Amino acid sequence: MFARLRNDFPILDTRIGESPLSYLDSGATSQKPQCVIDTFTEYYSQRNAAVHRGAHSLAVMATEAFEAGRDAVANLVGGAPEQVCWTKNATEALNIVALGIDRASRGLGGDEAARFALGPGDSIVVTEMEHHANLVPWQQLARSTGARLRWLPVTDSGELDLTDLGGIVDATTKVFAFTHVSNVLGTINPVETLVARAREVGALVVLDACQSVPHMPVDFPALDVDFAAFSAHKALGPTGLGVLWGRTELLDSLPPVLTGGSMITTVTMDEAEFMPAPQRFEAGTQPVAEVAAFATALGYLAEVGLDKVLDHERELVRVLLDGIAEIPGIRVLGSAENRIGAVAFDVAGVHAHDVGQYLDSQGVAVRVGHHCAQPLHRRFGVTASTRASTYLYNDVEDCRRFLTALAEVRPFFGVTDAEAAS
Amino acid sequence: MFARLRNDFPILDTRIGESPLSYLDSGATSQKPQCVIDTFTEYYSQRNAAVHRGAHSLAVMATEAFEAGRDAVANLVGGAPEQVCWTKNATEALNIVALGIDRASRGLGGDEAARFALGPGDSIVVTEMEHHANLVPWQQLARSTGARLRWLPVTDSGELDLTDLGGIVDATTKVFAFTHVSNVLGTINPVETLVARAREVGALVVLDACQSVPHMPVDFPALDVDFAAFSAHKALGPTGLGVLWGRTELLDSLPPVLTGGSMITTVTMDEAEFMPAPQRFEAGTQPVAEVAAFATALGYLAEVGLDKVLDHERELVRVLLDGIAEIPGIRVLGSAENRIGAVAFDVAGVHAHDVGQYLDSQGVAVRVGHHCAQPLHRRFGVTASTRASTYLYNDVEDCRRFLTALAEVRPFFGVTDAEAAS
Amino acid sequence: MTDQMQQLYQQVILDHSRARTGNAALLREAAAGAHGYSHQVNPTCGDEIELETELETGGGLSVRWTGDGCSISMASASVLAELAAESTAERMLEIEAKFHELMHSRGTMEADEEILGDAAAFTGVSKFPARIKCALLAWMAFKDALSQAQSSLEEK
Amino acid sequence: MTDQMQQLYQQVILDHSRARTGNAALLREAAAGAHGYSHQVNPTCGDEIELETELETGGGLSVRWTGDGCSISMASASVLAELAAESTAERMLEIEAKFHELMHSRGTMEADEEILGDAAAFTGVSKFPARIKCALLAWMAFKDALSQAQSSLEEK
Ligand SMILES: Cc1ncc(COP(=O)(O)O)c(C=O)c1O
Ligand SMILES: Cc1ncc(COP(=O)(O)O)c(C=O)c1O
Repeated sequence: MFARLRNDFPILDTRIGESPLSYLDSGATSQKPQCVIDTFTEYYSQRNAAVHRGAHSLAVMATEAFEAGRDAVANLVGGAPEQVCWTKNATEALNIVALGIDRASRGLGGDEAARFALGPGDSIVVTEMEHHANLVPWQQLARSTGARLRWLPVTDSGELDLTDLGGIVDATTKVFAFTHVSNVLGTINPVETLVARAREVGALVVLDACQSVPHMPVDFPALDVDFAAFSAHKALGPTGLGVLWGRTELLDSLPPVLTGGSMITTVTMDEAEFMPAPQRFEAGTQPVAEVAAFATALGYLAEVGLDKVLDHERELVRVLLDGIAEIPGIRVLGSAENRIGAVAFDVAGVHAHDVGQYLDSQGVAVRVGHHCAQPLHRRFGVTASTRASTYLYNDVEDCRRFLTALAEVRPFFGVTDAEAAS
Repeated sequence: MFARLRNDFPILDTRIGESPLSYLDSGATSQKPQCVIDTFTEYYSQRNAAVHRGAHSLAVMATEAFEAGRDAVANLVGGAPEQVCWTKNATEALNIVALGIDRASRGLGGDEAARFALGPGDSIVVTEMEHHANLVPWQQLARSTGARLRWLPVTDSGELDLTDLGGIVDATTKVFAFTHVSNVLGTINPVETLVARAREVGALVVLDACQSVPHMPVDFPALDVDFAAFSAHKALGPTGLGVLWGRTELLDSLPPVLTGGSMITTVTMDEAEFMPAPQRFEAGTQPVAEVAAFATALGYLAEVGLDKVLDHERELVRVLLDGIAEIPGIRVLGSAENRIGAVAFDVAGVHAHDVGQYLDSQGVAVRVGHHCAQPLHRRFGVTASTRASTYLYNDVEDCRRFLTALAEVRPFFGVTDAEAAS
Repeated sequence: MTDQMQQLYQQVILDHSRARTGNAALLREAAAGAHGYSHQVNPTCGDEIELETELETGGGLSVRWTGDGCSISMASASVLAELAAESTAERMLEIEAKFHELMHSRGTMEADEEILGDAAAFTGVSKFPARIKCALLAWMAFKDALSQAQSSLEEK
Repeated sequence: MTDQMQQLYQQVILDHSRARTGNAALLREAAAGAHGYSHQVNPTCGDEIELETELETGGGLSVRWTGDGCSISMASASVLAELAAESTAERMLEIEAKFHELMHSRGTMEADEEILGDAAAFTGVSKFPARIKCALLAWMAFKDALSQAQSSLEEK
C-alpha cells in the first residue's frame, strides 16, 4: 500500500538538480496529497463565502464545510466537535492557553476563570525537550504571574528523566505542559505516567501533540489531558491552520485572548460578552478553505490508518538507524526505543548546515539547525544538528539515498577521523 | 475591461437553484481569480516546505515565495517589506497592537516598550462605526489598564461627527483607532483630519484598513498612520492571512503577544530573546501557501489598478442607490457621498434575515445581520440590516438582478405599506 | 420563487410572524405563580428573545415573550405560546423534543401534526441549515425558563 | 557532486574553515587600544560569532573572534581577520561594501579580486540565498564592533 500511495503526492516527482527528491523533512512540514490540493480548487471555485454570518447558499455551504472539519478532527483525536477550536498553528493554540491563564491570573474573565489563576508560590512545569512553542509561552507566563518555571531533565538516551518527577511536579504545580513526541529525538513520552502525577497534584495538563497526531493513533480523552495542540500542516493538511483541543468546561471558562467579530454575543460601546467555545477562541474570519482541505487530509489519513503509518515509519527509522551506525563519525542524539521516524545527529567535524547543503545537492531534503529546541541541543552539547524525518510517503529507497549521501559528507569536506576527534 | 475580468472568477458561474449567481457579499469576503487558486496547486506541487529554517532547495524556494509576498504588500500600501507582518487575519493584527500595548503597560517588554504604556488617566479613542474587531480589543485594553475608552459618534448621514473631535481626542489620548472605510455604510472617513488631530496630542494612530485596501489606492506612509491592519481574503486573496503594517521603530519595540519558534534569537530554559519585526510577530509555522497566493492576488489587483476598481464600484453603487430609491419601504443606512460600493438598508416590515433568504432564492447573495457592528446598528435604531457590497467582478447586471429581487421582497412577505408604517 | 421558499415560508408562519400570540410585556417580578425567565440571542443575525413562563396550579402553563428577529423566529415563538396555552408542561417538553428532532432532520422527516400542531409548518426550515437556529430560539428560551419555573416550584 | 557545490565550497573556504585566522580568546576589557565588540547570532541555524576589533594608533586594526557555525561562516570570519591584519579601517569598510554587494548579486557579479582578496572565493555563495547570511555574519559583527571602536576613539 505505502508504495502506491507515494503517487498521490505530486511534489515527490520534483527533481533537485539532476537528482530525484527524497523528502526527509516531514518533521518540519508534510507534503500534501493531490486530493488536499484539489480541495482548495474545489472550495474556491464552488463554495467560498464567509461562514456563520449569512443566509445565502454559498455561506451555508462554506459553513457546512467549516463545521465538518471539526467533526473530522473529533473523529481522529476523540471528544466532541465543540472541543475543537481552530487556530493559525499549534503555536497559537499553546499561546491561547498560556495567555488565557495570564488573563485569569489578573482577575479578567470573571469568576469562572478563577480556577486558572496563577501567582507567586505556584509553579509551571515543562521539560527540557520542548519545542520553543511549548516553552517560551510558559516562560512569559511565569514572568508575568510570578509563578516559578521548572522542568524535567532529559537523559543521555533522549528520554525524560523521571527520577525526580514527584519532586518537580509537586503541590505547587498548577500547569504541566509537555510534548507527546520530541520533534528532535523522535522519543515518545510516557504520557500516562506524567498525567497520573499531574492528577495527584491537581495540575492542568497541556499536551503538545504536534509530532504525535500526524504519525500515530492518538486519543486525547483516553490520555486524559486537559488541553492539546497540533498543526494541520504536519499532518498532510495546509499551512495556516492549527487546533486547540480542550475539555469543554475548561474551554468555556478560559478567557479568550484575541477578541473581535464572530466570538461575541452582545457588544455595546463599553463592553462585550463572549460566546462559549469553540467560537470564543475564533475571532475574525477563519481559515475556512484550510479547514476544508484539512478535513480531506484527515479522511486520507483515516483511510490509510494511523496504526499502519506508525508501523511503516518504524520500519524506515530502523533502516536509518542501522545505516547511520555504519557510517563513521556520526553521533545520533538520543536512543529511545519507543519512537517515531525522526533522527537527529551530529557529524564530527562538519557543521549541520554544511551537512544539509551536501545532502540537498544529492536531492535529499533534511532539516538543519536547532529545530526550535535550543535547550535540548545544549543538553547534548551542540548548537545545531541535522534531522532526517519520515512520513507515510517515504520508502526504503529514500533512506538508502540519504545514507549514501551521508556517507559522502565527511570525505567531501575533507574531514579525517583524526581531525574530527581533536 | 471589467466585463472580461469576470471570467477569471470560476465561482461566478455557479448557479443557485435555477438562477445565475450575483455575488454581492464581497464586503464579507471576496471571490478568487483562477490565478490565485492555481497558486495553491503550484505551491503545494512544486515548492512546499518550512521557511527560514532549512538549507534544502524546497525550503529556499518556499522562503523566497514567502518574502516576495512582503514585497508585494509593501508595493501596494507603501513602506518597506520589514514593515509587513503576517497574521491570520486583520483581527489578529489589531489584537497584536492592543495586546502588545497591554504588555507594555504591565512593564513587560523592557525599556523600549515603555513608550506604549497606558494607565488610568489615559484614554483610547475609537468610533461608533467600528467593526467589533477594532472595538472589542480596545475595550479589553481599557479594562485591563484602567484607561478610559471614548468614541466619536456617527451622524444621521453615516459620517463621523467631528464637532467635538478636539474634545474627544485630547491630551489624555494615547491611542486613536478608527476604520478607514465603514464595512456597513461604505463611508470613507477623513483620515487626514483624524491623523492631524492625533498628531497634535501625540496619540498613536491605528487604522483598520480592511475595507479600503481591497477597493481603493491606499498609501500608509502618506496617510501617516502608525499601525494598519487588513485581511487577504477581502482582497482576492485566501482565507487564513492578514497583515499588520507598522512603523519600523514601533514594531521593533512593541512586545510580541504570541511567542514560540522562529521569532526568537536565543532561548534558554529560563528566558528568550525576541527577533526584530516582522519575525517577532510571526511565531510558529506561517501561512506560507496563503502568502504565495496573496502575492498573486496583489499582482492581479495591481494590473487592474485600484483607482479603476474604485471608479468601477462607484458606478455600481450609483446604480444600487438609484434603484433602491425607487422601491417603497427601503431605508438606506447613511448617505455619505464619499463611499465605496457597500450599501446597507432596512426593509420596512421584513426582517433582514428574511430579505436575505428571498434574495438568495433569486441567486443574489447578500449579507444580513449586524455585520459585526452592533453599536452602529443600534445608532440607526435597528438590530440587523441587509448589505449589498460590490467588487471589481460585479456588473450592472448583478445590480439589476438585485434590484428586481429586492422589489419583490415586501410583496412576497405580504407586507403592505400601511402595516409597515405602523 | 422556488418550491423550497414556499415550503420555508408557509402561510401559517407568515401569519404567526405578524399576529403574534403571547407577544406581551413581561411580568418579571410581578408574576404570581412559579415563574422562569430566559434571554436568548442568536449571535449570527442578532435575533433576540426574552421569554417567561408561569406554571399554573392546575398543571397548565402560560408563556409571554418579547423579541426582535426574523419571521421564522417570531412565528416560532408565537406558535410556541399558542401551544403552551393548550398544554401541560409535560406535553410541551414532548413537543419540544419532537420539534428539535424535526429541525435537525434535514428535510427527511415527516412532521407529526398530531403532536406538533401548527409547529408542523416549520418542516421546510429543516432544509435551511442557517435558519434552524431561528426556529429553535424560542424553544431554547422556553426550555430554560421552564426548568427554572419547575425548580422554583419545588422549592416552595 | 554538482558544479554549484564546487563553487560554493571553494578550497579556500574549506581551508579557512579549518585553519582559522584570528580565532582566539577575546581580550574584552583587557584590550589596550580603542576597542569594539559585537555578538551576532543567525537565528535560522544557530550560528554565532563574538568578534572584537582594536584600532591601532597607526591606522591599522586587528580582529579577534570566537564562534560556532558552518564552514561558510567560520571561513568568512577567518578571511575577514586575515584581510584586517593587512588593511586600514577605511579599506576594510570598502571591502565590506563590495562583499555585501557581491553576496546579494545572486551570482550575477564578477568578484573584484583586487579589492576582495580571498573573500572573492565566496562568489558562489551568492547563488545560495539561505547561505548569504552565513557569509555575512562576521562582517555584520565587524561593522558593529568597528563603529564602536571608532566612537570610543573619538571620545578619547
Ligand atoms: C472594517 C472591518 N474591520 C475588521 C474586519 C475583520 O476582518 P477579519 O475578519 O478578516 O479579521 C472586517 C471584516 O470582517 C471589516 O470589514
Ligand atoms: C513538537 C512541536 N511543537 C510545536 C511545534 C510548532 O508547530 P507550528 O510551527 O505549526 O505552530 C512543532 C513544529 O514546528 C513541533 O514539532
